[in-house]
Amino acid sequence: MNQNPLLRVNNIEVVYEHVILVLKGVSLEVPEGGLVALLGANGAGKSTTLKAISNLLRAERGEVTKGVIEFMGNRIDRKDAAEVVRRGIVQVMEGRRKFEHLTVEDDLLTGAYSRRDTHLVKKDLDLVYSYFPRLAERRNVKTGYISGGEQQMVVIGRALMARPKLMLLDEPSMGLAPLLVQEIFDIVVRLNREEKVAILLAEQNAAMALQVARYGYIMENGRLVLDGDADTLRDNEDVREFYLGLTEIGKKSYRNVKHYKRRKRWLT
Amino acid sequence: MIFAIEVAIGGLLVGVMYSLVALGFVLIYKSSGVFNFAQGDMTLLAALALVGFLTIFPLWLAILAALVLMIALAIAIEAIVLRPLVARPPLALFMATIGLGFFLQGIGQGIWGTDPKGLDIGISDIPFKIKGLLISQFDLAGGALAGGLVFALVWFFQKSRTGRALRAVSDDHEAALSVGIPLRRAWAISWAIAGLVALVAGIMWGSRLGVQFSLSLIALKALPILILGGIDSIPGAIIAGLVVGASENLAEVFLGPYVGGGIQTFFPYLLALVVLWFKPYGMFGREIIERV
Amino acid sequence: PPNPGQAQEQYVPCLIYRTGPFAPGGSGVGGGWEDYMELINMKGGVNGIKYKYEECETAYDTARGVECYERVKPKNPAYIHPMSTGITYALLDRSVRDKIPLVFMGYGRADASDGQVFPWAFTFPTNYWSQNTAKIKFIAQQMGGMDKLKGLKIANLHIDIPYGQETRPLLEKMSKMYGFEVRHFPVPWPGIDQKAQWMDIVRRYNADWVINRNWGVSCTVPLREAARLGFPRDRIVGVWWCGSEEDVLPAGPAAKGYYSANFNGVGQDFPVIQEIIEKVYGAGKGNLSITRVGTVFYNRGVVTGIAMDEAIRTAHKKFGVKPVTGEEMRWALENLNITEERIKEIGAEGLMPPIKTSWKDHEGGGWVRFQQWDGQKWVPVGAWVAPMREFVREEVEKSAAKYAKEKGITPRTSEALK
Amino acid sequence: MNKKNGNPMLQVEDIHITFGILKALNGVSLEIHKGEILAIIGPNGAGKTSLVNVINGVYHPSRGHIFFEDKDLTTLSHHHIASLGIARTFQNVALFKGMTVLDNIMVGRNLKMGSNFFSQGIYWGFAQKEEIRHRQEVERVIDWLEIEHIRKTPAGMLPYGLQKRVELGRALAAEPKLLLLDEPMAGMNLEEKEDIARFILDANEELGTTIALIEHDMGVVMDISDRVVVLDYGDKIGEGTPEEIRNNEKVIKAYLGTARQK
Amino acid sequence: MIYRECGVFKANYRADMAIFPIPLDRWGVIIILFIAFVVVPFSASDYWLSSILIPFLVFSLAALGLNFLTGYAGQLSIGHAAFMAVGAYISLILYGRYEVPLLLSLLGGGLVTAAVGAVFGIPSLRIKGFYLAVSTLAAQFIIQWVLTHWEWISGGVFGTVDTPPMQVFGWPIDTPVKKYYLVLSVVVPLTIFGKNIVRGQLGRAWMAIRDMDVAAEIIGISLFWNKLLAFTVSSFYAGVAGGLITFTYYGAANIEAFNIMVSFHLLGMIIIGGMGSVLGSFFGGGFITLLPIFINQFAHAFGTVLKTDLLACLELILFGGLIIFFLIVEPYGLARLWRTGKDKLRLWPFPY
Ligand SMILES: Nc1ncnc2c1ncn2[C@@H]1O[C@H](COP(=O)(O)OP(=O)(O)OP(=O)(O)O)[C@@H](O)[C@H]1O
Ligand SMILES: Nc1ncnc2c1ncn2[C@@H]1O[C@H](COP(=O)(O)OP(=O)(O)OP(=O)(O)O)[C@@H](O)[C@H]1O
Ligand SMILES: [Mg+2]
Ligand SMILES: [Mg+2]
Repeated sequence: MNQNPLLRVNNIEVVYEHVILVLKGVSLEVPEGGLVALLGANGAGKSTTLKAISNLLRAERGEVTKGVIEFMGNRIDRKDAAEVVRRGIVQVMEGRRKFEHLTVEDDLLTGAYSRRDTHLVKKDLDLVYSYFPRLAERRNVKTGYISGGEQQMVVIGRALMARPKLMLLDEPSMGLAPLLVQEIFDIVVRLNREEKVAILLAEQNAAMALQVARYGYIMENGRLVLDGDADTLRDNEDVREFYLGLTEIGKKSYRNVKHYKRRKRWLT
Repeated sequence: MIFAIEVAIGGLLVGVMYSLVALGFVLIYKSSGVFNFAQGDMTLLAALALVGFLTIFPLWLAILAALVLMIALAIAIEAIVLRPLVARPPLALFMATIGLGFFLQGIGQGIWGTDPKGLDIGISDIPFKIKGLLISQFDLAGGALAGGLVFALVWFFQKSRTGRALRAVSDDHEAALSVGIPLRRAWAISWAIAGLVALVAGIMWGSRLGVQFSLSLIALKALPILILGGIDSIPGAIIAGLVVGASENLAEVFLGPYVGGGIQTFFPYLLALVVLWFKPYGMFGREIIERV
Repeated sequence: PPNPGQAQEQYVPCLIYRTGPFAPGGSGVGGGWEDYMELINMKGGVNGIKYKYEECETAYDTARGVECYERVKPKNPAYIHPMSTGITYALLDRSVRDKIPLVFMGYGRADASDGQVFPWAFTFPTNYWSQNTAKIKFIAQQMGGMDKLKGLKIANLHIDIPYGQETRPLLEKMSKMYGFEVRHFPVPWPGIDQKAQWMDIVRRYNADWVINRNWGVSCTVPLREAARLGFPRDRIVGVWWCGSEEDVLPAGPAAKGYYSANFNGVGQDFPVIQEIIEKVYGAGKGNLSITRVGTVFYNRGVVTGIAMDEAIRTAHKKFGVKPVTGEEMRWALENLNITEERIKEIGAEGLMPPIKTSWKDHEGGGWVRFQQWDGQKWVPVGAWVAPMREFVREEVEKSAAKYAKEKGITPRTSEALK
Repeated sequence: MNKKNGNPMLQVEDIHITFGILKALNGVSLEIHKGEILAIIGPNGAGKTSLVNVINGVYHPSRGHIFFEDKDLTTLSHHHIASLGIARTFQNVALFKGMTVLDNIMVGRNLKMGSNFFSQGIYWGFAQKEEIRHRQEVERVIDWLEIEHIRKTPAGMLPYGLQKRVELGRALAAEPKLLLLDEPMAGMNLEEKEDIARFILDANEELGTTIALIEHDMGVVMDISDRVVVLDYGDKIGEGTPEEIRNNEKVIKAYLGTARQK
Repeated sequence: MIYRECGVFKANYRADMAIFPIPLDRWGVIIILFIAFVVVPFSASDYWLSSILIPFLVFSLAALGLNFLTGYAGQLSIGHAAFMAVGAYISLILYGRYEVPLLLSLLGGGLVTAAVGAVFGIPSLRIKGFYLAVSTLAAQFIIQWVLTHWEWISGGVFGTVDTPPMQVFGWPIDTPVKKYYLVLSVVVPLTIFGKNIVRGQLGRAWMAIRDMDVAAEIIGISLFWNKLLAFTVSSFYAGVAGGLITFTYYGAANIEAFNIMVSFHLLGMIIIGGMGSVLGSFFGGGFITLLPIFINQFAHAFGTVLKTDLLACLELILFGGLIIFFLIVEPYGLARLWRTGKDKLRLWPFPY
């Protein structure tokens, strides 16, 4: 990609609990204002990659043992997670990590914790409510009690409250109703276009992800196996079959999937 | 009847003094989810330090110095104990605080010795009579202090930005990290506040019992208050303190003679069990949210 | 025959507790005891044999106490002071099997004063039951005669563990004998809060006298509570474990006037204490901080040292000068006779009562002394008080017989051990 | 493929649940027929999970009744309901994180096991035979779900998708009559969804398990379900075959949306 | 490769489900048992037998009991020493006053304790987590109170029950070696029994409750029975341990030997040793009972440099410090450390 990316991940290795090697040399870049998708099967290491960038790894007893992560030209792989947020990277973790005893509104407000411009916080809160009207209705309920999808809205909204330069989204569409999935992706695109927030998106919904992203990486087993422009990827035969569910004859039905296994070509 | 009232009032006042210790537990639990068994030992250490400083400084300076020490301790605990144990099972942290307790006992007694020391902060403990009831200035001071602390702390947790951040930390510290809340500072702050509370409790109890090892045992009296009021409720600590104080004394005086006495230690636990049966998170504790 | 080339040593293990809630007692008594041995060493040892004393920290914990005992056992100690009631119980059997005399001065079980059932246990110079009879006598004295006991209301405020409960039956018996009334007020461990008990004692029961049978912080609390309720402190008399400087100082002015029992003198005004200060502390070999020399617990330790030292001398007389074994020590402890003259010689006049034991009587006198806190220091009150010997002895034998039955022991009938 | 019908296995009658002022379920009734796959869909917060929770006794309705094979479930305790043959999976994976995958699935068979305490402790005779017998059953499930390689891994260490699969295994191990699946495919990629779809269909076709399924992926719902029920903020707004639902105006407005339909 | 699992193929599930599926483990256990039963009694000194090994084994047994409750079933208890006390008093009373044979007295003590434990387990049906933990202190205080106030138990003024000389099947148990054998022959079978329990249906049910009780119940595990059973089994072990330690170590049942500190120590054992691990209970039992002793002996080396009262404080500092240290090194306990070590050996020389 270009010479001066916003984020550069260079050949990192990640080890959990000092023994479990999960990422085996991952390199990727997110350009200024870019929207990059990261695809891969379960357990491929997408979340781990995102956590390596935001440095939430340490809280899970993982560490980057090799390689470099740079953000706006500075190394951040040794920085404290809070410091990384202050520099403008916010991650939306998978698994709906809400603060269950906080009300929806308080939860959203924690997102603004490291912001200096406190007077603008109120405005952003309204913005989030306009994105997710359902949350406005439930603003005084503890997030532990709201439905799964509502929780997902809270954590995304919370990340927005931080006004990041780069947002790491880990499966934002998970568990959301189709209508809302569309909305979330619309919001992502809007953020990216209008607010110039760069986005790194780990998604299972490959079809959606490749529709909005401009560039994509595909990950298997802790390695990047394929990358390219979204269009190129969409035309890749394996991607079409394994990620988009399209075969030569068109979309196949779940009912007709047989127990056959065709090996992905990049997996050897 | 007047006797019963007297017993009850005496109990209420002593209950508030226990609440001071219970508050320390609540603070740390509320803000980092750690059940700090070293709270009693922190109380002891604070009192020991204060008495130590009193030999060289005037009272106000000694209190200040002891406070500085407690803050330094909080920072050290964060760096040495909590940080390496981040995201560990709560029980490991609980055990670490038991270890910390031994450690602080050793340090405190090693530096300042094991013999009991008197501590006089100049508030009279001799009661005066109001309408036939004995009330001591000391108890009133204790009550006022506890009340003041509770108001300040409730405000801090519910209204301030840092307070909200601390509550977030206790729910999910990884998620708190992800929104940029610096865990280290959060923990250091909450332990420092708990250190402050320990100092207050240490002063009050130290001047009553003398500064000696047994101060650390007051924690045992604070525990039933804790579960009765709710492990994470600041007002709960005070209210339960009142309930426990009054009821255990009434029980000992009016029930004790029938069963052979000596029941005031476990009576609060029985009371707490009854209440917990109906409200499993104490009178004011927040419930554990279990949604499936 | 003693080997002249090799210095001979008498090994003495000190089970001690220097930390925890009762540390003042453990470190105080232990320190005084060790200092006395140090003094003897500096003066050339017991008949030329030097003490080799060694501490083992029990932390007042029974399990650790037993471990200490087992650890020092191979080094052939001539005797053991368990220094805690819990540990005493755990060691009673072992000491019999291992033939090591167990000496518990002023704690442990009172009925062990009966040498017929407890050949290896020694309770001199006195035990809790003797103490309580002396206390009643003392109260009577203060009131102006034994007949004044009639109708008196005595509150027995005791820590609610076996140690505290132990004297209840005895007091009840005496109340029948002398016509006073006694009520027990148990204080649950750790006894930080005794508001209910005190309200009851003062407001409802209207006690005339209070017996303060506590331990550690629970000794101090009653003084505060009494002051708050306006109960006169000179109507409280404490057990000897509630009668140290450490017990009253934290209570501040509230402690003034409070009485307690003791079986040793207080202060530094004894020649032997002066000698310790001069020689031992002068040479920097003291085992405690000098400020504590002369305190109740410290002096109790010195008395311990003297008594044990005298016993070793007694053994030397019978078995020759050499390191004494447990069995020899047992004989000596049973034939101990520390007279007034000897006490004067040692420079401990007033510091300790005379002790004379026999194979039957392991208590050896049972003298108790009372003292009063004048706000600054403990002041002895009156002379040494003799307990109600016969009464106590009767109780001791009854209780020991019950123990013998439970344990399947046949009490011995002569000095000889079977 | 029209074996379904017959009398309803489960009847939900006029269920009401409120949380504070919120009416999570407002008089919902539906039926599940023996042998069918029923999909429950609806916007987030519509009350789908709450409905499942009512069925297996986590929430007790303020009004209404639930009958399973003509037995009233409304007042029974959770584990009693389970013992009638209703198993489920959870929206937010509820595996036993500290236990291995094998143990997790073995727990699923708990209701089927019954050796007594002492023979378990001595591990001789009946207890041993029983353990081995159940282990064989569990291994069948493991084989079938293709999770042999993680058999001895603690469940908490698995990636999300695999956890969901293990959870399905745990539910299947109980050999339930009725299986309630709460978003079994959330967070999976296409390939894995295909796998799970296959497992669901197999369970339904080969074992005859009746299945109720909450899912947001319309592709899956349309393809594998026999009937669809649509909830919208406490109310049932639609019911019918996938075809009917796809064209139901109300459903499109509340849930499906129109744009970007593939 | 020294320690390996691969290459060892299990022909059937029966083999895979044996108590020690890996041959090397099996051999390890056999060797340990051989050492325990044959080598130790003939080589260890009385000191080692009676004040290191016996307390170590018995406290490990008590810790194992607590581990069932806390480590497996997830019910935190900090009143467990009181259950040991119940076992101690009851078994001594049975043996001393009613002349029940020794082993049966131990069993009886265990059973009575189990019943008491079940009663104190009732709150766990409603109360959870640290609330439950603190409530279990009620057991500590109430039992302590009952034992000292009920004269039938304490037997009068000293609050203590003494034992007559011990014998099993007519053999006097009077030397440390014999006591050691007595302990061993109770601890080993109970440990095997416990291991079988926790790896079977009951153990799985407990762990399920520990990890997520709502889900466990929905799956069909009765919280009521399993929690109460956890309390019962756990207090049974505590009761037997209490009786055993009193018979072989303390000599007389005295409440002070089972104070609240002992409860904390038991909890410390399973946390340091490893929650939910049978082996961990033994590691933890060793750590907490022996560490102070070793520290004390080690500190004595400094006896000449440091003042004695500082030494005692130094012990506390070291003890506390080491607890924290080990938790930091391995928050899941020594047993996990052990396993990681084994894993490394197994995979050596390829660390990943
Ligand atoms: N805390 C941890 N300790 C040990 N291993 C871990 C830990 N977290 C993740 N792993 C392992 O790392 C690998 C990658 O996990 P990761 O969560 O990054 O995958 P993912 O691509 O995000 O998968 P998914 O799509 O399921 O979210 C998995 O095999 C997982 O088991
Ligand atoms: N225990 C509870 N306390 C308070 N409110 C609750 C509780 N359980 C559910 N709710 C509320 O009830 C509504 C329905 O929740 P439910 O979980 O059933 O939704 P859902 O249809 O499963 O949504 P999703 O698709 O997002 O999972 C939500 O608004 C939720 O906030
Ligand atoms: Mg992931
Ligand atoms: Mg749901």
